[in-house]
Amino acid sequence: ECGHISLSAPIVRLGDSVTASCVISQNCSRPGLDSRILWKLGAELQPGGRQRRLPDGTQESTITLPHFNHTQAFLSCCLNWANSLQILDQAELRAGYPPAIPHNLSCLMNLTTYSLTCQWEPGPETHLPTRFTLKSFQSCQTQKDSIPDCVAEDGQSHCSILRKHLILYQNMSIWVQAENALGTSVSPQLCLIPMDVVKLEPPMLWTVDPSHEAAPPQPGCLRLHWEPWKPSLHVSQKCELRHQPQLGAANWTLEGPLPAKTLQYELCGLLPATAYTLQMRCIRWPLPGHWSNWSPSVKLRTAERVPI
Amino acid sequence: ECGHISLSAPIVRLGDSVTASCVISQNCSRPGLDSRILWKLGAELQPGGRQRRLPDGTQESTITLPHFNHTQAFLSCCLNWANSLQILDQAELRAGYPPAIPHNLSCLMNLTTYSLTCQWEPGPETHLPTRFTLKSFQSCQTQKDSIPDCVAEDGQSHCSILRKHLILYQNMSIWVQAENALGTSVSPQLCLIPMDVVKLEPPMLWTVDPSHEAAPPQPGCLRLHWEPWKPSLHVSQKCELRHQPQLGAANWTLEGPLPAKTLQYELCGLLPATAYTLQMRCIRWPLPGHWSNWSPSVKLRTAERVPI
Amino acid sequence: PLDPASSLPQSFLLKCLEQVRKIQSDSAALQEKLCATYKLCHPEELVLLGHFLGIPRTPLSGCPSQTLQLAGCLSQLHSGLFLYHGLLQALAGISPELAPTVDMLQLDVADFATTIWQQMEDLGVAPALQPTQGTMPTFTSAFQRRAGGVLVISHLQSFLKLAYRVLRYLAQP
Repeated sequence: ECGHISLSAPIVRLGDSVTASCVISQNCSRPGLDSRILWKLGAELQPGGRQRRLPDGTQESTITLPHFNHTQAFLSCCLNWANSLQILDQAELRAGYPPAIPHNLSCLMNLTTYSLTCQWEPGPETHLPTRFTLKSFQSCQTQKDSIPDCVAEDGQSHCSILRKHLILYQNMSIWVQAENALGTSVSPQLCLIPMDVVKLEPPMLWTVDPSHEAAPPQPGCLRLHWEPWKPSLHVSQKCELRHQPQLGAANWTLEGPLPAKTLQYELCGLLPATAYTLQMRCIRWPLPGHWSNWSPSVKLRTAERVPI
Repeated sequence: ECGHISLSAPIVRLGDSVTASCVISQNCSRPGLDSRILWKLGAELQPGGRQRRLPDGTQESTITLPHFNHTQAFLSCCLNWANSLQILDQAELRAGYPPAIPHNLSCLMNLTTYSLTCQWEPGPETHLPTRFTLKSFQSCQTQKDSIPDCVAEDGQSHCSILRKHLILYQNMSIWVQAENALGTSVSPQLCLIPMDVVKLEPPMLWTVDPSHEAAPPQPGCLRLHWEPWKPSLHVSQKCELRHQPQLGAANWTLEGPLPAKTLQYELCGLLPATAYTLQMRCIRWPLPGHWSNWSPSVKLRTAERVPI
Repeated sequence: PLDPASSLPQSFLLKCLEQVRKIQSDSAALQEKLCATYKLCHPEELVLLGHFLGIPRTPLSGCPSQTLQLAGCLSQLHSGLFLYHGLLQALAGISPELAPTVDMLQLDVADFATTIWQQMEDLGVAPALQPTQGTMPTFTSAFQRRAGGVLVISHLQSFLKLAYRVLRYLAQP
């Protein structure tokens, strides 16, 4: 090997100093080859290399970059050969920060995939490849029965623990570990029961088909029916309805709590002959859970008021 | 094991006969258990079982279904126990046809995925799980250097050979093998050079922005320019343009051959003040290849004729 | 003996009811698939085979409301679930199409057993050692695994039906 760079550390904290040395062995000599070792950082020549000749004839140059503030750069060890700068070896330098403590760790139990999806705030950019691992134990008290690590995909701040690793009705402790070349940090532990952080999908909201009706709905009333999201039929839940007349910037009006399922519900007290937007959401109840998103809107028009 | 069915063959040709025997071992006896062995095909009792008592006390019944014309059915061996028909064993019977010879084998070289995609007509339904395998050699003359089998997904009649298995400018022999429980069939061999069956993606067709123009186009003329599909820039090709006035059922008019790339092309001889639909396609040329599909339509209007 | 009404937290009973409903829905899904795919729709046609294969049933005798002894009832509920978990495991390899449903069912049954065991521990009525699984039936053919599946699910559904009734009784305000 003709030229060889060794670094104090390939990855340093942004702004720290880096020391490198380059050794050019004797068998590198060539006619017209200047033995003065030159350094390049990226495309720029770097002054300040201290060169010395070792007993065995090898040339060694050492350089210190006092404040390395690039997140990534290539350091090259060069020689001049017949007036042409020749690169003999190159080392990649990286700089960044150790990972901050991940915060705002929160989890949701998803009944479609039956997995527990946790997300967190990764904290400021570290400029370095940083691995986020969701770690968990199958109980908050004893740290036994660990669950396999859940490694987030690059650049992602969420990970999903599969059903087979979960005991849905027992508490478990969960935290996030962030790790890169400059250090490791660990989030505070979360203690939760998977089913108690279940977030349901919205219910299905329909209008009752007027043609099937014996009597049409009263003016200012609407007939609706809804059904919970199918995979959550076994979960007892309560729901909320919100409605808004399509009149400029009208506010939403909330109706609830409502049962999870009705064959028919008459919503009254509305403006007659007015188009309304309606949405519904449900939540596991009385056991704990998270509100579902609002269902897609249903648009309905109330009947005209019959002239007296 | 109390009851055990053995079949002459679990898979037969549709309409062929099937013979089954069921053996009920002695340790199956129970109070109230009638030793007469009964057969059910699906939910229907099947008469015609011939039963005999073997020296070791075992009961054996044999039944022949002369013309089995279900593609799939379950044959059950039963005993009556206190007036309730009890299933002791069940065997799955399947019937269908050996695979016909796959035909119309054709291949296209795809420069997006850089794979050779071949498709074929599988022939009539066999009613049986049938595996289609694309087999190939890296030369048409000698059957050496075989390429790994390309097994089509279930129910699919195409398969793609990856770039790393291809020598793009040498001929290769390709055929399809179809195989199921009742037989194997092989398509005629195709001898082709991958690049000679390349099918390009259509070129990008634009109008020349009138505002950039020194002089507006002549009445009855349109200014266009186009560029070949990027991944095919290294392929010399010729192109064709077709245009059609948006007037009822007007026909397409073809212009070509045209070069693969122009900065500006004036298309004249059109009706003035008329909206036109234009499309383009290209083909590897003069070396062999397949025409690309027509590009998405570009809609343009020719200038008014200036009143004299 | 423990007074049934007061000693069981309402949240425990509500969780159990939810878990029973989930297992019932998983079981119904498996029954439908066994019937649709293999035409094995009637457990009563497989009773004799069940005897020969040695598929056990589990009583819930300690649970009916008249004779309810809570510790005994919880213990029977737990050992029944523990047995069904073992039986479902014995069905491993039943078929690629049914495997996901059997796996889900097994996990839900195991979770329900854990909920019961945890409550027994909280009440101080849990035995020192977790129960160990007895010998399970061995299924020597694909048909026996499917027929075994039909029988195990049918027994499980009856077991759950009684369990649900008891839990509803205990959960009455």
